Amino acid sequence: MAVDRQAVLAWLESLHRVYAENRDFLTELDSAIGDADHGINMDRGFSAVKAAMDADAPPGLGPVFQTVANVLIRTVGGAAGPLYGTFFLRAAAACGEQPELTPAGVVALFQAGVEGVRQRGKAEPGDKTMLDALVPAAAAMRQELNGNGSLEQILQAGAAAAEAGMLSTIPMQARKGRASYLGPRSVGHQDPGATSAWLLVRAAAAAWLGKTE
Amino acid sequence: MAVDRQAVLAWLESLHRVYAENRDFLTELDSAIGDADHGINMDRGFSAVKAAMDADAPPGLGPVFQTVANVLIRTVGGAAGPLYGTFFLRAAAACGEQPELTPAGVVALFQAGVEGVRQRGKAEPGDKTMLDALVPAAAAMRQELNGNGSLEQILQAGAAAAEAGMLSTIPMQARKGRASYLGPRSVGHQDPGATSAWLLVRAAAAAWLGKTE
Amino acid sequence: MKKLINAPEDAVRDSLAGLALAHMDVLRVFLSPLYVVRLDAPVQGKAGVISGGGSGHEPMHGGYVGKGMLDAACPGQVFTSPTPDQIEAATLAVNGGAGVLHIVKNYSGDIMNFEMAAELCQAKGVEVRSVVVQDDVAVENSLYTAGRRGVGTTVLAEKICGAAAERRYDLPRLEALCRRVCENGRSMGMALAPCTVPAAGRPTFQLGEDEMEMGIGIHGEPGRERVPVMSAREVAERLSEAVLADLPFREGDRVIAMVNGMGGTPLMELYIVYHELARLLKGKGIAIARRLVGNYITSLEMAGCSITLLRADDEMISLWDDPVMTPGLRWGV
Amino acid sequence: MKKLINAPEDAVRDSLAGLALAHMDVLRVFLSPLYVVRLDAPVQGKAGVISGGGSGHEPMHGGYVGKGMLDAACPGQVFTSPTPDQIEAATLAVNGGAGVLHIVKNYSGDIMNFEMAAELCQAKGVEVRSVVVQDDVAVENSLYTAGRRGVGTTVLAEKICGAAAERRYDLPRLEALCRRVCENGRSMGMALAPCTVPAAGRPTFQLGEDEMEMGIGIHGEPGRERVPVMSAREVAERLSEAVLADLPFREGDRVIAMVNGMGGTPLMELYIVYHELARLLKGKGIAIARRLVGNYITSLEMAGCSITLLRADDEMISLWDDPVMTPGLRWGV
Ligand SMILES: Nc1ncnc2c1ncn2[C@@H]1O[C@H](COP(=O)(O)OP(=O)(O)O)[C@@H](O)[C@H]1O
Ligand SMILES: Nc1ncnc2c1ncn2[C@@H]1O[C@H](COP(=O)(O)OP(=O)(O)O)[C@@H](O)[C@H]1O
Ligand SMILES: [Mg+2]
Ligand SMILES: [Mg+2]
Ligand SMILES: [Mg+2]
Ligand SMILES: [Mg+2]
Repeated sequence: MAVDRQAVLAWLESLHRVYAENRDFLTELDSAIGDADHGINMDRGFSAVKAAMDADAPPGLGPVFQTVANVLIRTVGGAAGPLYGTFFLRAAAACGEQPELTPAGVVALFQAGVEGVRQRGKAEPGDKTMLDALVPAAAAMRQELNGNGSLEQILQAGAAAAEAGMLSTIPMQARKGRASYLGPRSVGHQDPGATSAWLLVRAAAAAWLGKTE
Repeated sequence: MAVDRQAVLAWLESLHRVYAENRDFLTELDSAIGDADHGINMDRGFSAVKAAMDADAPPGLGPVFQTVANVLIRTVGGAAGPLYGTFFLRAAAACGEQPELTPAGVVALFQAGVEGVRQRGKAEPGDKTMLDALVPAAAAMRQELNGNGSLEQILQAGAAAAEAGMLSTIPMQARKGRASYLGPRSVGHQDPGATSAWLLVRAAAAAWLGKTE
Repeated sequence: MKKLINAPEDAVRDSLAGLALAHMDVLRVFLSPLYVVRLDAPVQGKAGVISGGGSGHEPMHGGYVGKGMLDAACPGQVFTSPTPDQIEAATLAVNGGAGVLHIVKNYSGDIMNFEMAAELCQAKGVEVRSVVVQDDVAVENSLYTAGRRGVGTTVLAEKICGAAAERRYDLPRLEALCRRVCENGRSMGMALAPCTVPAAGRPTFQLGEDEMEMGIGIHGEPGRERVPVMSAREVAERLSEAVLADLPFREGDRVIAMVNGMGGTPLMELYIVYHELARLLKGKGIAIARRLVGNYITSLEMAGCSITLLRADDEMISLWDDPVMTPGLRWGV
Repeated sequence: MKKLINAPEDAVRDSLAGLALAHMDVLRVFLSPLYVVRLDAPVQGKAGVISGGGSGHEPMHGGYVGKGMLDAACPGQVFTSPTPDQIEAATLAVNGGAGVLHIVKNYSGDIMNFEMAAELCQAKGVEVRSVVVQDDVAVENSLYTAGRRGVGTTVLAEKICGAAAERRYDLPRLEALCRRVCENGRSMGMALAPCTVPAAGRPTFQLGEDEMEMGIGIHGEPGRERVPVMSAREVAERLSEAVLADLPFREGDRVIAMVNGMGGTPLMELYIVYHELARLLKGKGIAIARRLVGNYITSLEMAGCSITLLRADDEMISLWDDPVMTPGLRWGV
């Protein structure tokens, strides 16, 4: 089983819906420890991605991700724009010329993307950011792959780890991003970026396992 | 029975209390059809009057009223300042050199004061202003006097007429003062100035008939 | 009530003390009686220009004292007109031998207090001319009412007449100019949220989450009409149409336009309203020669805006461009 | 949510369209990508000075574009930093051959977006230097956090560096000056009432009738501490003591002081706070050489204020006094 261009487009399409539906929820989370725009930012970005794909989706996987990156970088702004933009920039590079992704290709894509986020944001797991969802997700996927797990197992492990990672941000005190300005008052709130990151991984699992969200 | 300087000072003293107690009520009335300051203005003015009297009440009746006028003009501001200021200016003139007021003197004082208010404000009864309480009060006092009423009857007739006049402002549409800007929306509200005018007359009745308010 | 004050009864004085400290190169504040006066007053041979009124409309009037605008301002308590002794003292302080113009907003209280002051000054031999601003088209102008409120045109009249006095217009010419400005200026305002007079401690009116007041004044008083919340475009339309129809303004007119914030509305929104206004006027062939967008005549922290249009001739525009150096308006110096 | 807007998603653009119409003698607005640029940009041989950030802080930054201050500003969505393409386009538009200074407020998003833009510009051969403002003493400065927020000092840095660029400081000297300003500036803010991001439609936090937030930033975010409402005097004390202790400022220092309104607080209250601040500083032997009192770096309609103090040397004060002609700050011209 492999992830082809059609599946990638379905993922992007579903992300548009997911962020539209979770716009208020993410914004709500961001208003507790940030500036109340994360859901708005993600929704704006993935609406623009959808529009770009509807208008003219480039051929191949790499070019699709490259376009996603450019659109996100130009439309999201804030912290999430450069971070998710960089995720897809690295994803594009990881795809290279491949016409579709093997399970190993999927894991490589996520690992490259997550590494990009880490470099761009100079944060580490434990800082109460999207990395707390992304890093465990990529690690869990790698582990399933190493244990010869199926694409289904890989994706489900990734989504489960992302969810656990997201929940792990609740008791954390933020050390990066806007929430860090709150100091101890950031404790007890779920990080909006970790939440949007979980949605990203979960949507991939859903789209690529043929389930619609 | 006559009104001496002591009784006049008692009236002023009681006005200080009356306007302090009715500060919020008058301001409330003024916030419905005006700018929410009438109670504050009256309270500020009669606090200053009390302070001036406590510090150095001039001898005689005329000089006392003259001082009241000056203090009100300097401290009240708004529409009420010049109007009540003029009331007491004319009251001072009406007293002249008299050491105390006969019932006729009391009526003359109110009539002169009310006439001053009418000239200063260029309003007429029916315009929904303090004149709607003051003009009937002065007229009722004059009528009692003409019918040989006692000071008590004169003052009670004045207070009753002021109260009725005050209530008569409720259905009126304002044609003078701030409330007139509201046009038909001024209907259904009691005029704050008519209310403070009723308090003024009622306090005179109470103070000069030996009852405290 | 939440306000950055010490005590309600000290708010006006504390604020003027701050104004004085912040702008000691421009003005001075006298406390008893209370007035704000240009540092170099009286300017010999120059007619003085004075205004005043209740406080709570900042920067008006204290913030418009300085070279090229007001010689003095008389601040009353919040939303309460000043008293004759203040106005008299300010008039005497700025009289440079050429008399003094009183720019008075049309409120019973202001009219009566300025009138009493003018009588006192005239008795002391100082010539005083008074012009009453009554530009609020939300109020019906009728022989049987107190007439219209004075609102936004006041700011424009103070700037233009201040410049004219600086050019040494004599008092009758200054008075005539001021009347001309008042005759050609019209305003209307609206509110999204009320304000709270410090001493009263409660909002002056209540508005539902989806209501707004059209035709408010600048004293937190309710307007003429309560309507459902509208877009900035509709608000600009409603206000400007009432303003335009009243004079009436015509195709080919040139105007000085002001989009004024009531105190609690962000600048971002005022520029949105200005954008709509500019489009509307362009569509009608009316040229905006000069403009102000910002908080110029406010009503404490009220949320909302007003639009003022002044049909301006060359003289007014040239006077508008003259240098002005006050805390609230400054250019050319 | 009640706002004078047409639609939440159009607010920033509509407002900039209004800014452009109101100030066409000073600046121009490009729409795609979105940036505000000085009319006569690029000025040959002059280093460019650029800033930008989320919208909702008006007049910052678009209102500070003009002679003597910013060459361009990049406005993001409300409270959302601008994107690299905007910053790149603005940088290229103002490059007069002498490079461009980016004044960046310390927020993860701003830092990353400006960083990406600087890389893009440098790849095109335009020299870019970036200085990060991080002056908010409410935030602990630690190696283990994102550091302090950039707030009020940004306005002062933009004015001073804009003047220096006008005097033809070269880019390294400009950068060094900007760093010096940032190192010597400190701020802290508080809120009496929150604000509502148009697209979110709900207040960013809730405050009880007798509570206030100390140590807020400029994005409607909750502060560090919720405390009972205090008098203006206590607020000025709390804010200024935190600011003074941090640098620390010392007896004999000269400062440029700013009492800034968060958008929904009337000028009257800001002058009351300035009065308290001036008394406090006088008591400590610190001289206020120059000051600003008003709405300069706001947070939509939030009610509250911030205090910024910049320990200023002769050079900074002289640059401060240089002419500036922007919608938000104007003097000497
Ligand atoms: N340096 C960083 N590294 C990784 N993630 C970060 C960093 N800074 C912020 N984030 C993430 O970005 C999220 C906020 O995104 P968003 O609200 O769109 O941007 P902003 O904070 O600029 O308003 C945070 O919840 C956090 O997960
Ligand atoms: N021209 C007038 N003649 C008589 N009374 C007037 C006139 N104008 C206003 N008033 C009275 O003054 C009252 C308001 O006083 P106040 O609130 O103190 O002054 P302001 O209207 O200036 O705020 C009104 O309720 C009305 O009774
Ligand atoms: Mg955010
Ligand atoms: Mg009143
Ligand atoms: Mg009043
Ligand atoms: Mg943001």
